[in-house]
Amino acid sequence: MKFPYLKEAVKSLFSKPSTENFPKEVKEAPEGYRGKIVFHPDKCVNCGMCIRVCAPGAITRTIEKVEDGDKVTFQFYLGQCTFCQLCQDFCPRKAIELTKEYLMIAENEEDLMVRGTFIKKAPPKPPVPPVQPKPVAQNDQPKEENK
Amino acid sequence: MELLKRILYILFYPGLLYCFVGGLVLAGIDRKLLARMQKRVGPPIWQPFYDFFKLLGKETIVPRNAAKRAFLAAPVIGLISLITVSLFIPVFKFSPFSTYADLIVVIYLLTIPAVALIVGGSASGSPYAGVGISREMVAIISYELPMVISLLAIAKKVGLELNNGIMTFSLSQIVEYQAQNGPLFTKLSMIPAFIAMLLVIPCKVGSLPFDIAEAEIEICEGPLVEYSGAPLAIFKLNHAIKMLVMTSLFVTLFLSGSGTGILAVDAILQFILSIVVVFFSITILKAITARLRVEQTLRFYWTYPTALALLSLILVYFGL
Amino acid sequence: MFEKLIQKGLEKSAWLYHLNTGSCNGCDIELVSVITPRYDAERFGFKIAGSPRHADIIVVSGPITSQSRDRLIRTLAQVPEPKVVVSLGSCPRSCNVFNGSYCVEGPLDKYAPIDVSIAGCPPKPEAIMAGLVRAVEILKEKRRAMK
Amino acid sequence: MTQHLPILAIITLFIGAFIVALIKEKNEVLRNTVVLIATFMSFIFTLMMYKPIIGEGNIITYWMGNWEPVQNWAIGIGLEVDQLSLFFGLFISLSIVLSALYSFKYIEKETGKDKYYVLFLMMSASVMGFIFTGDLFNMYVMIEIMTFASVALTAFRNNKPEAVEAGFKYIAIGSIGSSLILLATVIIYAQFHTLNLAQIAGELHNNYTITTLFALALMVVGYAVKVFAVPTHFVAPDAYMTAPSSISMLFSGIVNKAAVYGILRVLYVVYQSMNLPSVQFMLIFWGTVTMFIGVTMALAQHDFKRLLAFHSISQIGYVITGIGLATALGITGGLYHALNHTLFKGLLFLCAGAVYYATGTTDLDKLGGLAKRMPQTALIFIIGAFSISGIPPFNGFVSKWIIYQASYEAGYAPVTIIALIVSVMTLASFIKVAQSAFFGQLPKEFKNVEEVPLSMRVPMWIMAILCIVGGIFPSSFTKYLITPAANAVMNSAKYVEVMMGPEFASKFYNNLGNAPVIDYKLAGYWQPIAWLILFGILLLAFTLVALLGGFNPKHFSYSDEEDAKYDVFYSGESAEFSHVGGSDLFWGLKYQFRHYFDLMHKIHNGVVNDYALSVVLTAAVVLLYVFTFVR
Repeated sequence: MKFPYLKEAVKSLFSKPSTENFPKEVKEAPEGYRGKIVFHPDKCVNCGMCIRVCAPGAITRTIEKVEDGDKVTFQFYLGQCTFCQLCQDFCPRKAIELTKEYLMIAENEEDLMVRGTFIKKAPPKPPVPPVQPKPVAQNDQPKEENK
Repeated sequence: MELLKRILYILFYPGLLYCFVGGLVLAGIDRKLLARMQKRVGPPIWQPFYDFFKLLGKETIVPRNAAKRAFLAAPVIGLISLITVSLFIPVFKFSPFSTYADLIVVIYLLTIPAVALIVGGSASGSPYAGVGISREMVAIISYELPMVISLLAIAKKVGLELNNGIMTFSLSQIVEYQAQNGPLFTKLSMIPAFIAMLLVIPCKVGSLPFDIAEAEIEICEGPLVEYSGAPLAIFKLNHAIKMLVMTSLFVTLFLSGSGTGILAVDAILQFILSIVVVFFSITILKAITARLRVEQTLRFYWTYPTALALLSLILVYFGL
Repeated sequence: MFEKLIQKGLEKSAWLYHLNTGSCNGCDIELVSVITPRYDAERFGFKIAGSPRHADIIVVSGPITSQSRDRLIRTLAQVPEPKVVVSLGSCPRSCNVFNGSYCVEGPLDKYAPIDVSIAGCPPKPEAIMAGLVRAVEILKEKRRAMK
Repeated sequence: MTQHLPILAIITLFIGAFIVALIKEKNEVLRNTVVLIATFMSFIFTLMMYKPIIGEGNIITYWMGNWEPVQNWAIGIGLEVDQLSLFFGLFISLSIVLSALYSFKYIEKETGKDKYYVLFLMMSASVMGFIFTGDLFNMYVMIEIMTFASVALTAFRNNKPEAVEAGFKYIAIGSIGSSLILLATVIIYAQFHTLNLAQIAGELHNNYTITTLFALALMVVGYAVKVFAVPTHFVAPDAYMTAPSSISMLFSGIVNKAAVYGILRVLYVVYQSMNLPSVQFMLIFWGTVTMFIGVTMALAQHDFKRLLAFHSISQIGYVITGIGLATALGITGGLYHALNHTLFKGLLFLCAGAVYYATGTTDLDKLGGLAKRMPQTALIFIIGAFSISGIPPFNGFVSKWIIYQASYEAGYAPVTIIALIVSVMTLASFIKVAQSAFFGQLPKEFKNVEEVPLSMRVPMWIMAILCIVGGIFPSSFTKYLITPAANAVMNSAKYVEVMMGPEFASKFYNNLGNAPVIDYKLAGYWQPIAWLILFGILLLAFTLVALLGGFNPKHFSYSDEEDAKYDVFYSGESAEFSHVGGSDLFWGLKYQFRHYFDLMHKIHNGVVNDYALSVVLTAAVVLLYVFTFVR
């Protein structure tokens, strides 16, 4: 009369349970865990690669004209993100980083938004006004006739 | 004075309070032991109290095509009859109302909670409950046979000595017999009945390997599917008290003796023995087996435990 | 008389009902892993209940597909008060990558107010447990409001 | 005056039948009153006999046309009512009155109502006659009238083909049974040249010859056909199912009780063969087989009345086992169960009639959710179902419990085990009826089903209350009704003594008049009143705690309009009609015993010649048994 698992059951009755006591010590996520997104606005160059490459379209960008360029705010909506880390890989400036932070609990949508704004300076005005090109000289005409 | 003692018995020791507290504590211990056997921490021992009071706070929804009165009366009837049964079970020579009922009556009173669950489930009008009832009834038929045979064996065994040959169904005589010559399970002819009865308890209580009537996954808690709030709290309480009553009946039948005579010590001893019996009969099975199908339960109960019980009946007739 | 005990009960024993509205089962197996020995939500009193009538917290996972839409509404209506709706993962929050598909009927808050949303795709079991603990507080507030 | 009570009790019913035949269709109210007066008068006369017979303990004898026996030779027909026949007479006349009251409204929709009442009164008169008579041939005549009246009543609804078919089957098998009884009567008459039971009992006192044993065997099989014991039970389900419910209540209430009385009277008083172990074993074996096959067949049925019919067979198995034990406790249990069976089986048949009256069908697969529309019938059904399956506070429990104790004390452990399992299966089949007919979901066509009129509910309530009272005061029932009857059965010398004059019996019996004292501790352990007081106190305590805890039922949220919250949980689907009932219950049991059920299905094939063959085979087997074993 073979009783499966009876030995293990009784043995584990007297051994320490293998439960982590979660609330007291929060275990670190393993290496390379794709958790909460952190956005470094200063590195971003507003190239839009992340928007193009984000499958669920969780990243939105709003640009508004400011006197010395345009104020760009990137908004990562964690509620829509699938944490695939593509944005981090494709960002040329490594501005997006998925941390190991996994406790993302929110009661309203606002807490799930990760925003970063920066001002992208417009290109500086050239010190010298650009040279006007001379009026077309005579020797140009004949070149066109014998083409 | 006698009446006051009787009221005290009814309301406190073997009656309302003891059943409520004892039943829920026993259920808590059972859940804790099960968790420990699965290497997890498991809920605190008084978790069933939390469940009970949370359910009391919930809203009670009565479905539209339920027969309202039967739907709401069923849990209360089950609870009250369970508590009356626990009044009749003697505790080591102390039995407040033992002259009013004996073995057959106790066994039949124990069918009332099962029938209350069935009537409650069928009154809720849900198809899941319908399937749950049919399974519950087949479970009752399956465990009734071995239980009845082992009880007849005990009755004959005790009757041969005390009742000049004719069998006796009186529980106090069974306890007295064990007081004279040791608990029944030490007798050779009683060991098969002991094992058969041990196997009957999980199905009677409806614990895991045989909880086909209240299978959470397949038929969403069977007869209890439409219950919420206070009636559901009472049904969960019934489940716990049934565990307490069945194990203390088992202790009285097989493990009792003269006891220490002081009521409090006897009560605690009986409770501890019930915990041991719960561990061996319900928790171990819950930890290592999966749920059986309905006709497998019937086949199981009508072969192994019935054969064991018949063996002990024959041994008793041979006067062992 | 039992009010204090009921509050304690609600805190210490909330029963979950898992409602899968078309999820990719990533969140479902994470939810089930919450009750395994390693994470063991049962020590906080969480138990998966078989029928919505027994549930306090309804855990919805998956974008609301058109098939599961009216079933979702009907099952949510059948849960007795006080009840809490928890969205598991990004899909119920914002239909994640399935946004805009012909058979997805939009995020969960079109049909029921989401009390707690647990981000992550799939969220880690610890995140789910933290979310559930948060949901239990909301449950108690709802009970006080109901009184 | 007490001298003429027995004949008055019988004649009022016959005169009632005659008057109703005269009234015909002309005046309905007059006919109903005549029927009511006739049945009520017969009940009153039986009640009036209670004081002299059970009160003072003597036996009323009445010689037709006062042809007293001359030189110890009984010429005329004698009526003799002792405690046993009065015990049967009491609950039989009561159920006749209740059935008459019930059928006024129940038969209203049928045609040919006056024929119904004539046959009704003829059948009840013949049963009363059979109970009170002390003459062998008169018993045969009464059995004959009863059989023909019940055959005609079975086929009362002649617009339904299965009713006519059942009537034909019943007359075929019934007449075989009656002819067996007639043959036995003729043989006994040829042997002893008298038809008076007492005189035959005197001469038969332990001098059995082969011919008297032959007569005994035929008589027993004849009455077994009337009582529908197992091998001869095939006709009963068809007859009960198609007869109007008020009549099938009488079938299971009084017709098979009369046959049980017949067996008791013949085996016990006339042949005094009860204390022969071989006869006891035959009856116990027959009763146990009847019990088991009756209930297993009932589990497989999915028509309400057919299921009840099979249950009557299985409960009669209990009664026969109880009587077969021939110990004091056994006979008490058997008689008490006969009384209880008439009460709760009559109640259940009336419930089936109410369901038929309200919905027009008794097919469990079509019914559902009637408790919401017919709450009182549902409650009455629950009381009936609980008392038949032996749940403690009701009367079924007490009598079954006595039979268990008696059979176990008498050393028949397997019989006790089978009896307990049969009782659980009875509970199972009534849970099946409750779920498929009364609870569950209400089909659309029964949306506006109404509760049955009051005149049908009154008899149902009376029987329900009797069921409860029978369960709560078992000791008073036994003291005033059943123990005297059991004494009368155990001590047949007094029966002979009173009938045939003072010194006739002393020639044959050495111990006259002292019945073995019945030492049974019936309710030694089980006082239902104490249990109910406990139950009441606990209920009070529970409601007190609940109310203190701020719990009041008005908080229950319940509403009738279309709102998903109050629909039944279908795991999300819209709550369309899906009622679990009828034949899709107890799959586990049916699957596990599928070979047994297939065999039973093959045996019950509805062919009359097979039924007749089974009756003849039983007669052969019983004859063989009686010749070899009974000495």
